[in-house]
Amino acid sequence: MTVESVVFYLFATLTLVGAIGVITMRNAVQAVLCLVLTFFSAAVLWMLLEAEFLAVTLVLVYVGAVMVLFLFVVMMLDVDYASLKAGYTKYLPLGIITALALFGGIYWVIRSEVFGVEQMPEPAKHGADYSNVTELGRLLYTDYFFAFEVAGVILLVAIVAAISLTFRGRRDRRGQSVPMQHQASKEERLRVVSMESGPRQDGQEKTEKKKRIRRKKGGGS
Amino acid sequence: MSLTHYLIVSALLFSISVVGIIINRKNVITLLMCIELMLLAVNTNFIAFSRYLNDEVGQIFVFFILTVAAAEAAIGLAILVVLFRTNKKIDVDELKELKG
Amino acid sequence: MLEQLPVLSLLIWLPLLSGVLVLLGPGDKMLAWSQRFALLISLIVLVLCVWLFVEFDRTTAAFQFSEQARWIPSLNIEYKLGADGISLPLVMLTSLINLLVLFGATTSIRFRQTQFVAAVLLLTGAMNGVFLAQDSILFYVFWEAMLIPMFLMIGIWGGPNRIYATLKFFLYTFFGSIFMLVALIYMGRDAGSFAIDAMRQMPLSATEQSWIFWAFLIAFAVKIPMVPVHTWLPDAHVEAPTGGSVILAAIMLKMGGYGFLRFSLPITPDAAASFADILIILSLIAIVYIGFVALAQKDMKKLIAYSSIAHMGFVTLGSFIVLQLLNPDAQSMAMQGAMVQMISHGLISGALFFCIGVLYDRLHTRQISDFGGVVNSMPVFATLLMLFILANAGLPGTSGFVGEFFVIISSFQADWRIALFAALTLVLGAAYSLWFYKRVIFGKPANENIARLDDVNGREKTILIVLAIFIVTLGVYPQLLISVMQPSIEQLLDFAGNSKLGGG
Amino acid sequence: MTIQAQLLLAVLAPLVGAIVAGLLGKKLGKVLTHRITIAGVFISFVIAVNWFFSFLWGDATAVDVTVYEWASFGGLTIQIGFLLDSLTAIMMLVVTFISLMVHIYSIGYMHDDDGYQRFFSYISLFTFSMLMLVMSNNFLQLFFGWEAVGVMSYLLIGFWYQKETAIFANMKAFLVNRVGDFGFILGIGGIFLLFGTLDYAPVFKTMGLAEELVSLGDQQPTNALALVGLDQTFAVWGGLEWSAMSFICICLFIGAMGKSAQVPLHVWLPDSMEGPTPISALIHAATMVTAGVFMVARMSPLFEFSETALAMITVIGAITALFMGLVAIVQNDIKRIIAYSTLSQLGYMVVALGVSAYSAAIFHLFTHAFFKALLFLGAGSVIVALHHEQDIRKMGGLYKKLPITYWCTLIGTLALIGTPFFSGFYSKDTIISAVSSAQGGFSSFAYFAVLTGVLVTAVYSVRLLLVVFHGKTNVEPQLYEELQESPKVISWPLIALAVPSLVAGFIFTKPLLFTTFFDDSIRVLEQHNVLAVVEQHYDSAINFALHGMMNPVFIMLLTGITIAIIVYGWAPRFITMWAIFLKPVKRLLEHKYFFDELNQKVFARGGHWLGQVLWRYGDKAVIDEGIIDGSAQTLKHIALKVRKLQTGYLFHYALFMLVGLVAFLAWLIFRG
Repeated sequence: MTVESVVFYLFATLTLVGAIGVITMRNAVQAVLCLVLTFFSAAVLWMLLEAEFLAVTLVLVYVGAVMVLFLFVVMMLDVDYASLKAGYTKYLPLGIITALALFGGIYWVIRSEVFGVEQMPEPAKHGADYSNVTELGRLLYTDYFFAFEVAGVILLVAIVAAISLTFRGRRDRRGQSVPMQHQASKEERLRVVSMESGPRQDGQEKTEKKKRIRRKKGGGS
Repeated sequence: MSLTHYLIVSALLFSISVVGIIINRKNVITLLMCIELMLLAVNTNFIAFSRYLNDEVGQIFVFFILTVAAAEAAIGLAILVVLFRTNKKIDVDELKELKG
Repeated sequence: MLEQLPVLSLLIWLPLLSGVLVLLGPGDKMLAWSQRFALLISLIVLVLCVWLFVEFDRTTAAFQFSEQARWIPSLNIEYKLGADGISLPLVMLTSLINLLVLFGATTSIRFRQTQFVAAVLLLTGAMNGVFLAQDSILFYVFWEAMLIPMFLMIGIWGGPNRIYATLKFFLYTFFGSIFMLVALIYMGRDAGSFAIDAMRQMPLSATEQSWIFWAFLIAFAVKIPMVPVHTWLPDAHVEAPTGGSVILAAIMLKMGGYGFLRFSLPITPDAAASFADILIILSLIAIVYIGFVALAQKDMKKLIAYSSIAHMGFVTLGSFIVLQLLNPDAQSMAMQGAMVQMISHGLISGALFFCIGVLYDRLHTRQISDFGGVVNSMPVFATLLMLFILANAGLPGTSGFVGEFFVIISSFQADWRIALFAALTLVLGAAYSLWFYKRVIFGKPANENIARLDDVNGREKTILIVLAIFIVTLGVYPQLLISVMQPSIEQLLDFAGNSKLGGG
Repeated sequence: MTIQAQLLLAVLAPLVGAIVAGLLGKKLGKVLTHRITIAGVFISFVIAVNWFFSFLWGDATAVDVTVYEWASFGGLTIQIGFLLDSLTAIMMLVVTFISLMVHIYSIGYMHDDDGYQRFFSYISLFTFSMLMLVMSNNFLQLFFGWEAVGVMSYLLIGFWYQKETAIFANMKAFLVNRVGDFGFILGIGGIFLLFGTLDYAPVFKTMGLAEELVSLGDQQPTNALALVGLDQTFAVWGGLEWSAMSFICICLFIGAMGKSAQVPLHVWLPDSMEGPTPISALIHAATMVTAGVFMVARMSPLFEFSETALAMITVIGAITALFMGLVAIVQNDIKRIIAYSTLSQLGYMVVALGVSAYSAAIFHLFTHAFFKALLFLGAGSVIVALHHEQDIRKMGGLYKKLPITYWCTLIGTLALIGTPFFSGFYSKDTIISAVSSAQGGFSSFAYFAVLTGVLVTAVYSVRLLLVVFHGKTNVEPQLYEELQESPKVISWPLIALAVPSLVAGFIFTKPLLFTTFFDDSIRVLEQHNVLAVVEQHYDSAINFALHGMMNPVFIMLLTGITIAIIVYGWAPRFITMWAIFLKPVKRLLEHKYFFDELNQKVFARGGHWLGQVLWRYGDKAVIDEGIIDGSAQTLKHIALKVRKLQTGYLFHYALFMLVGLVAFLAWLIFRG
C-alpha cells in the first residue's frame, strides 16, 4: 500500500461522499458546503495526477468564486427548501436505474482490461526541474492563444448577460429621457377651451359685468 | 494507481450527478450543482488521460471547461434570481410558459 | 436596323422592366396612362415577334438570334438565349394573347387595375423567358418566376374561394418543378455546363435516364396537365379572373408540352421510348375520361377547363406516339400535330374564356343553368361563340381540326386501337361543346335580364375577331406555321431517335 | 379561262355570295341579298352544266388540279385541289341545279321570316361546302367538305333557334353525323397507313394496278392485293386478323352511313324535318344525304377488293330500304313521310352500291334528287298555303285549290313509285334487275327487300296523295275558302323540277349507264359487273319501259297502288279494322323500332351519367379529396401529435437528453 494509493483511496471516497451529500442534503447551504468538500478532494486527486496548477486554480478560483456565488445566492433567496425536497424519493428508483445503466455502460468501456496498468503504464514522474505551470503557459500562449482569447470573450458575455438580467437600475436616480421629451405632442401640452362670447347689448350688459367683477374682487380678498 | 481507478471515480461522480438531476425535480439550485459535479467528473477524466498519455493538452482543455462552467453558473444563477424576483418561488413544476 | 439590338433579351426584359415600372409607378391615380403604357409595351413586343417571324430562316434547325453572356461563371451557368422552330410560335402566341388580355382587362378588372396590368407584363416577360432560355437553370428560374404573378392574379382578383384554388395551383406546380431542379443539377454537375445542348450530348446510363425522365415527367405532367395530376386546373380556372384564366389556358399549359419537346425527348431518348406506352395510355385516358367528365359539368369555366385537358391529351399523345412510329413522314406529322394543337388550343381556349368573361361581366354568374336564349339579345356574340365552339369540337377549316387530324392519322400507324380511342374525341368533343352551346345560346330567353343583355361592345368585338381570324387562317393555311417548325422538328426527331446507351 | 380558274370560280362564287349575304345582309336588304346569292349559285350551275355535257357528249377527260399546298413535311405534302371527272360532273350538276331551285323557292317560302338574309347565306355556304366535298382530289378536303356540310345542316336544322324541338334535332343530327365521321377518319388513317399519302391519284393508280392483275393476269383479288403490297392485316385481340382493306372500307362505309342515314345512324333524318322545308328539300333529300353514296362510288376501286365490306353494304342498304319504308306508312306529318321515303330510297342506292352497280346507284341518286326535291317543295307549298299546317289529317281535297302543286306532286309521286316512262322507274328498275342478277353476300335477301320495298313505296306515296289532295277536306271551312295557289316564285321551281322528274330517266338511261361515261371514275371488277348482265336485254328506253311492264316489279307496283286506294280512298273505316288487327306491328312502327328511345336512354343519358360518375368519384373523391386534401389532412394530424411532446417541463427535456445519451452509448458499445 504505497502512500500514493492510500491518499488516492482516501480522497476518492471523500469526493464521492461529498457528491452524494450534495444531492441528498435537505438544507441548500449544507448541499453547497458538501459541493465545496467534493471540489477540495477532487483537487487533491488532481495533485496526484501532477496537474498542480489546475488543482490550485480549481480550489482558488473555482471553489473560491463560483461556490461563494452559490452560497450567496442561496442565502439571499429565502426559499423554503423543505417543500422543494419533499417528493424526491418518488423518482429515486428511476434515477438509480438510469445511473446504473450509465455507469455500467461507461464501466464496460473503461474496464481495467482496456485501461489497466498493463495497457496504460503510468509514465515516470516528472523530474524536479519540470514545472507544470511553465509547460501550460507555453502551450496556452502559442498553440491555443486564439482559444484563450475566445475564453476571455465568453467570460465577458457571461458578465454582461448576468448584469442585464438582474440589474434593474438604481431606484433613486433622476435621469432624463431625452427621446421621450422629443415625442411630446401638441395635444398633451395645449388644451383649447371655448368660452361663450355673447353680443354687446345696451348698457345693462356692461353693468352686469361690472357687478360681477366687483363681486369677485370683494370675494377675492 | 492505474488509469482505470481515476476513470471509475469520475464515472461514479457522473452517475451520482445524474441521479441528482433525476431525483431533484423542483429545485433549480440543486440542478445547477449537479451540472457542476458533472463538469468536475469530466475534468477529472481529462486530467487523468493527460497524465497517462503524458500530454498537457488535456489540461489546457480543462482550463477552458472551467471558464465555460463559471460563465454557465453565473448565468444560471442570474436566471434563478430573476425567476425568484418574478414569481416568488423557484418551483420548476410551475414553469411551463414555454409550452409548445 | 433591328439586327444590332439583342431582340430576344428585349422580348424578355422589356415587359419585365415595364411591369416593375408600372408597379412602382404612379399607381391608380394615373391609371389610364399606365394602361396605355402597358398596351404600348406589349404592342412593341408583338412587333418584335412579327419581325422575328419574318426574319426567321426556315431552312436550318439551329438556334437563331442566339445571345450568350456570363451569369454565374463559378457554377458555369450562362445567360444563354436562342429561338428555334419549336419556341418561336409559342413566343408569338404569348405576346399576342398578352396583348389581347391587356386590351380586354381595362374594363373587366374593377379594382387595383395597375397591379393587374403589372402582373400581366411580368407574366409576359417570364413566359417569353421560359420559351427562349437555352440554359436549363435560366429556364428553371423563369419557370418559377412565372408562377408568382399568376399566383397573385388568381389570389387577388379571383372568385369566392380563390385562396384554396391559387394555393393548390402553386403547390402543385411547385411540387413538380422541384424534381426537375434536382435532375437539372444532377446533369449540370456531370455535363460541366447547364446548357441544354450540353445535356443533350452527354452520355447517360439507362437508370440515370429513367430517373431523370421521371423527374421531368412529374414537372411537365403537372403543367400540361396530364390525367392523374389535373385537378388543379378546373379550380384555378373557376376562380381566376378572365384575363388570368385566358393566360393560364392559352400559354401556361403549353409549358409542359414545350418541356417535353425541349427536355424529355432529346435528353433522355431511351427512357422516353421505354415509358412511351404508359404516357400514351395516360393521354388516351385524358382524352376519353376527361371528355366524359366535361360532359357532366355545370359551370362554364370548368367545362372549358376540362375540354382543354382533353385537347392537351392530344399534345402528349402526339409527342410520344413519335417514339413508336417507323415511317418518318408519320413521325413528323405526329410531332407537327402536337405543336399545332398547342398553338391552336391556345387560341381557341383563350377565345372561349374571353367569351365566358363577356357573359360573366354582364350577369356575374358562370352556371350554365342561369343562361338560355342569349342569341336573341346578343346575335354577334352568338356567331363568334359558334365559331369558337365548333373550332373547339375540331371543325375542319379551323385550327382545332389540324392538330387532332394529324395526331389521329399518324397514331393509326402505331396501332389502330390508339387511333380509335383518340378519334372518340370527335364525338365527345362535339357532344359537350354543342350541348353547352345549345343550353346557353339557343332557345327562348331564360329570364328577363338575359332579354335585356346588350351585345359585345367595340373592345370585346375586336379581341374576338382578331382571335377568330387567327383560328381560321391557321385552319385554312397551316403551312404558314408548319414551315417554321419543320426543320427543328426533323432535328428533334433524330435526337429522339439515336439512343444514348450504345455509345450514342 | 383555264380549267383551274373555272373550277375555283364554281366553288368560290357561292362562298362569296354567302359571305356577302352573311356579313352585309342587314344593310343590303332582302331583295339584293337573294339576288347576289342566286347569282353566285347560278354561276356554278352554268359551269356545272357546261362540264356535264362536255363529259357526256364532248371528249373531256379527267382533270386533277392543285390549288395550294395545305401542309408539307418531309416527303409528304397534303394539298387542296380539284378532281374533275364524270362522277364529279354529274354530282356538281345535281347539287347546283337543286340548290338553284331551292334558292328561288325560298324567296317565297321564307318571305316573311326575319332571318331571311341569314337563311340565304347558310344555303349558299352549304352549296360551297357540298361542291368542295364533291370536287376534292384528296381525303383531307373530302373530310373538310364532309364536316362543313354537317355543320351547315346543323345550322339550318336549328334555323328557328327558338323552337325547342329544332335545337334538339340539330344537335342530334350533328352528333350522329360525328359518329359517322369517327369511322370515316379511322378509314382515312388506314389509307394513310397503307398508301402513305392522302391524295386520290396515287391511291387509285395502285388500285388500278391491282385491278389489271385481276382482269388480265386472272389472279384472285386477295393475292392481287398482296402483289401490290396492300395485304397488311390488323390484329384484333385474340389472334383474330382483319384484312386491312376490308377494315378501311368498313370504316369508310361507317362514315357514309352517318351521312346518308343508313339504319343504325338514320335517327337524325326524320328529326331534321324541324328545319324549314327548302332545306329539307336541298339537304335532306337531294344533296347532303347522297354524299355518302357519292363517297362509296368514288372509292369503288377500294371497295371492289373487299367482299366483306360489299356484303355489309348490301345488308344495311336492304334493311334500310324495306324497314324505313314501312315506318313511312304510319306517319302523319307530311314532311316525315317524305323523309322516311328518302331513307328507303337511300337504302335502294346503298343496295346498288353493295352489288357493285355503282353507276346505277349514282343514276338513281340523279333522278331521285329531282323528284324528291319536287315532293318536298310541293309539300312546302301546301304547308305555306295552309299557314304552316303539317299534319296530313287536317288536310284533304286540295287538288281543286292548288292545281299546280297538285299536278307537280302527282308527277313526283309517280316518278317516286317507279311507274314506267317516269324517271324513277328507269333508275329503280335497273337497280332491282342488277340486284336480281348479283351473287355477292346477302344479295337474295336484298332482292326480296328491294322488291317488297316497291310495294311499300307505292302504298305510302299514294296514301299521301289521296289523303292530302283527294277525299273530303277537314281544313276549317273559312281557311279552305281563301285557299289559293302559292305565288309564282314557289310554283315555278315546282314546274322546273317536274320536267326532269318526268324526262330525266328517259333521256339519260342509255348515255349514263350503258356507255363508258363513268369509266374514268368508277372501276368495277369483272366478276362483280352486274350492270353488264342488265345491259344485254336493254336496247332502247321505250321498250325497256314496255318490257318493264311485264316483270314482277310492275305487279308489286299495281298491288301497292290498289291497296292504298282501297284503304285510304274508299273505305276509311277499313283503317280502324286494319289497326286492331295489326295492333303490335302498328305500335312498333309508330315508335320507329324504338331507335329514338334507345339512343336517348343509352347514349345521351348514359353518357351524361357516366360523366357524372367519373367526375364525382374519379376526379372529386379519388384525386381531389383522396390524394391532395388527404395528404394535407394527414400532415396536420402528425403535426398535432408532435406538438404534444413540447411539455414545457424542464425535467422532461433533461430526461430526454439523458435517455438519448444512454442510447447513444449503447449503440457505441454494441457497434464497437
